[in-house]
Amino acid sequence: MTDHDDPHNNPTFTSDELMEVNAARALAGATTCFVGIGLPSTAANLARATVNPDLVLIYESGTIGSKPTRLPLSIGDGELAETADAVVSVPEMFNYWLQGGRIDVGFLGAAQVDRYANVNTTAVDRGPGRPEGRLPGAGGAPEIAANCGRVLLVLRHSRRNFVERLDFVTTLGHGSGPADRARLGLPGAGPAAVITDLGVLRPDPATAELVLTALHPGATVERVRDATGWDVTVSDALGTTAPPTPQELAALRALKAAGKDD
Amino acid sequence: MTDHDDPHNNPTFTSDELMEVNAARALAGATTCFVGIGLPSTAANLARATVNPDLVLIYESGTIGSKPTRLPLSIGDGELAETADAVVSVPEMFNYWLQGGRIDVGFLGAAQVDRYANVNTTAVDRGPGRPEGRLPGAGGAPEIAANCGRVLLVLRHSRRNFVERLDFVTTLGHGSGPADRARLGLPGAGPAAVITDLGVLRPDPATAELVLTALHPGATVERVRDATGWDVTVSDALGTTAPPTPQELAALRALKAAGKDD
Amino acid sequence: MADIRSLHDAVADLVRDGDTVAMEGFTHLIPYAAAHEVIRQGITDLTLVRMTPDVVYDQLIGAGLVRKLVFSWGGNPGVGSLHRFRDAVENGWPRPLELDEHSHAGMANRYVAGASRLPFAVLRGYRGSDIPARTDTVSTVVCPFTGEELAAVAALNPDVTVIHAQQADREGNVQLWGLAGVQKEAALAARRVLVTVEEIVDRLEPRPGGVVLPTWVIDAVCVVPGGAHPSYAAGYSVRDNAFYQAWDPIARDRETFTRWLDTHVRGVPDPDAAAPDDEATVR
Amino acid sequence: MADIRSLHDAVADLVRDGDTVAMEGFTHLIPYAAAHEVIRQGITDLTLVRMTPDVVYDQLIGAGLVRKLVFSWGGNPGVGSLHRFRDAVENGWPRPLELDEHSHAGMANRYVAGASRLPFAVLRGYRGSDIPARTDTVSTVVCPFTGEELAAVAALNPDVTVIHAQQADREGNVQLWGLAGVQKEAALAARRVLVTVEEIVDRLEPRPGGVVLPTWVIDAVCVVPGGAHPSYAAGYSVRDNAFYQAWDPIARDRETFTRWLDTHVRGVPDPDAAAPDDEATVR
Repeated sequence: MTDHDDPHNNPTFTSDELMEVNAARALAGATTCFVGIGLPSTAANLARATVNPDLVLIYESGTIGSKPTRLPLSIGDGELAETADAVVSVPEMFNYWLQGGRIDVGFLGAAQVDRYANVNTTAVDRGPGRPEGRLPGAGGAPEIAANCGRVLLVLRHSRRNFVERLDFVTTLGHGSGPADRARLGLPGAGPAAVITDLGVLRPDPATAELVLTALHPGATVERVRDATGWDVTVSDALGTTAPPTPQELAALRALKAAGKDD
Repeated sequence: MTDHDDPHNNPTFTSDELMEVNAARALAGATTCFVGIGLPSTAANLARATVNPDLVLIYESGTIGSKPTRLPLSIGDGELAETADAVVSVPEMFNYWLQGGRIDVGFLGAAQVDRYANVNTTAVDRGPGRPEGRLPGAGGAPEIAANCGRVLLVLRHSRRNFVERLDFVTTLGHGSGPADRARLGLPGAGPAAVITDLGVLRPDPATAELVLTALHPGATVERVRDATGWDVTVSDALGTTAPPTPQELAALRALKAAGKDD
Repeated sequence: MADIRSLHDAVADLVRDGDTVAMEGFTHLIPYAAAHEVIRQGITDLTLVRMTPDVVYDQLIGAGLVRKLVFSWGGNPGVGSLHRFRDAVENGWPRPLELDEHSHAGMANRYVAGASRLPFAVLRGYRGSDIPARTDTVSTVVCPFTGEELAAVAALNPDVTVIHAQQADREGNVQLWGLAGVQKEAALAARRVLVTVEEIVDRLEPRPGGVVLPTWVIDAVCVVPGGAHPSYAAGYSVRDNAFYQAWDPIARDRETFTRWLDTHVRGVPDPDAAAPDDEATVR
Repeated sequence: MADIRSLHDAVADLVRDGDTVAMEGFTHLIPYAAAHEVIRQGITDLTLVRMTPDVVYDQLIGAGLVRKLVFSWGGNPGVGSLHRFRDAVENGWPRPLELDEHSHAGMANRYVAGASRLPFAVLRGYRGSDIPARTDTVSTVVCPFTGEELAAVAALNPDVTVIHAQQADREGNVQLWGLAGVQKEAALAARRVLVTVEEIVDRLEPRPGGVVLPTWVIDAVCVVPGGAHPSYAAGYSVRDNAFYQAWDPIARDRETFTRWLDTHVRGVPDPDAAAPDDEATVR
């Protein structure tokens, strides 16, 4: 917070901006981040412009330490390589750097997430007599979620996205409880937060089930319940996220404007 | 042969030069050669200067297409990299290029060789009560001999080197007969010739046992028998290798002189 | 040794009905021109392999040439779905599309195994995922030293790999640079290799990040300036993001797509006839 | 993040009695200066790992600091035997030397497995060789797809890897170029990484064949110009082949060797005292 106008009373930001700003904040203190395209890339680049200027961005196309000046449309935009500290082959990226345990945070989007932060990006059941709806597939997500020190998920809050039961488990979050990752031998700690346009959910250490721990300014528990496909638990210590600062909003909007140049 | 002075009558070459020149000739027609250091490197570089100017030299230090102007002392001399078409990591060299089946000829030296062209470069038995004598070890040889299209061996002929029984099998040649390589699933055809300072031995297609198929000018079957630790078979069609041409000798001596510059 | 030859002839010789074909390029250096030549020649019943089936595979799938897709992420990066891919999977139009689906780590290692001429590769992957239930090319092995169970993925050895690169020399040695993706592995894993290049140069100058493929691992080199468009070739072009965005409405509709294909691919005259000859493209 | 610090302090902090230590460099960029500092500090009971135990390991072995050697080719390249290595193996002088012996392909893949944090690697190797009978780090695995039996080699994860490179920047990012050997794998496989460099530069310029190790995978960077001698650093020095040839008679004799070590290594005053400071070595 600053001494500028309080954004609470001057809420000139969108719910997507709340999601993006809070996703960026979640990267404070990290050294390295494996960045998915789309919302995670927006958040990671915003983090570099705000809370974590030294954050090392790693894209699965093989770039280590990319410093793009605008939001890349794809993980293979030329600027990611041109501004990188190193460019490696895709097999090396997945074997030495990701599986090698070199990366602090894996930042992912999702099509469907369940209460244990398991993720589906493969296919959705569209009901009897209809063919399964096709999603893009796994990409790097299963091994990003397995091998990074911790995982952040960012996606919009809706009953379509936050489901009681995944139609397909593409990427394991916490499985069905707190012991599953250890049982499967997954090196990383798994999802630490799910950041949405309504608030932030974090796994309960005892159950690994996602708990609503913070609402964004203007959001309500009721809206979260309406947008969640299971009976979501609300933290006794439910907080409210700090509204975006003018600096955060300015940086976010500058990034997005630059991304539209081409 | 040329219309110059017949080297038969003007044998101003050494037995090592006979070995080196014939080793180089064995590379005629090859596209790519995985080159061991020492005699194989001399032969391969001489081949580039004589019978096979386009031969692609590959060194285990990671260089593809090296064109050294002098004989490298080690497989990692700077000129090997500076003159190469490509330099790759050592793991890539062994996995993608050698095991990947990309190399026609593997050219190796040896400390001990047996009648099936199996090779020992690990350790020698020095008799009861004495510790085993230590040799350098395998280096790249086991997989070079396994994966190259064919293998050439070059070493001096002596009872110490050509033994009835290896003290240790570092590198399989033909095992104990013609079926062994196939049984073991070795992709390459194995040793095609052993070139010494006395002549050339090649495996009998029926038995895989080395047979003396050619003598160098001046050498005799008796000297080969004396220098071989088993009762060596002599081909019915025993020939004599063509003496080095003046061009071959000039090229060989120029290479060696250049190698002594540093 | 690579022959430097026309794209038409190289594709006709090296890509055959029923082949397993990898056209690689991780966003960068995607061989669009070669794919369009495959469409023009109607080479069909293909098994296509690619980590990120991009718009290029959407076009081949929509053209009805593809029997099976081996992949790990099938979208239009930053834009949305590949509608022709989805239509084939969901509705079997214009023909059913069989899938062999992996994660990126698995696909990358399948190419590594292929390039290394090993039957499989090992990774710590797929744990807790439903993916292995849908493919017969993921299995497990047990470490003989630690007893740990790890994922095993079957090697990929395409019949032919097609890539685009920046430069070749007159002997057919190729160099590419920038994002190198899995192109080296895909090329070395294949039985036949076709490379389109921006230009022929007298000498390949070593470059930062340069990947060199010697002529003796390549079958054909074709000079196709701009052959990666709407993808790009670092140093020669930039990614045509506008095309990727424009592709979405084109591909959403079967008729619009077919009209686009007829106009912009099938209806294009033999590009070799119009292309500048080798000499003219030498820098 | 790497600290840029004195060689004395970095070695004292990062290399410990009983450690498994890899000092890599395939003929090129061998970290002699760091090895000499290990000798000066008398850090002992080491397990040394290296594909090609060169004269550098002959010196450490002869100094009596080495318990075990993990390697694939132990010679003085182009010259002959490593006499201190042989004396230790054959006669136990100055102490017995345990061996874990492999082929180059096996060792390279052991580092690859280590860098990939896998417990083992697979190769088509060792077939028909007696090597597996002498080591417990070669075994077999069966391909779950084809049934083929392949060699498995145990991962190498050194406690500390020491390498020499041409340049670091002020943040401790490192770049090396020329023959890159297995340095990247050896560094990424290790728990701790010490890099000596020819110089600190303001900015690492991308170079052909450049291998970059970011500062966050390195513990210490030490500025040691000429720190690879008698090996070399491409762009800075050439291999001192005369030294390698001169080493043969020095190492043949225990007393000559010991005198050499006392004079040229143990008797050298703290090199940091005499070394130019960071500022002076910046280009």
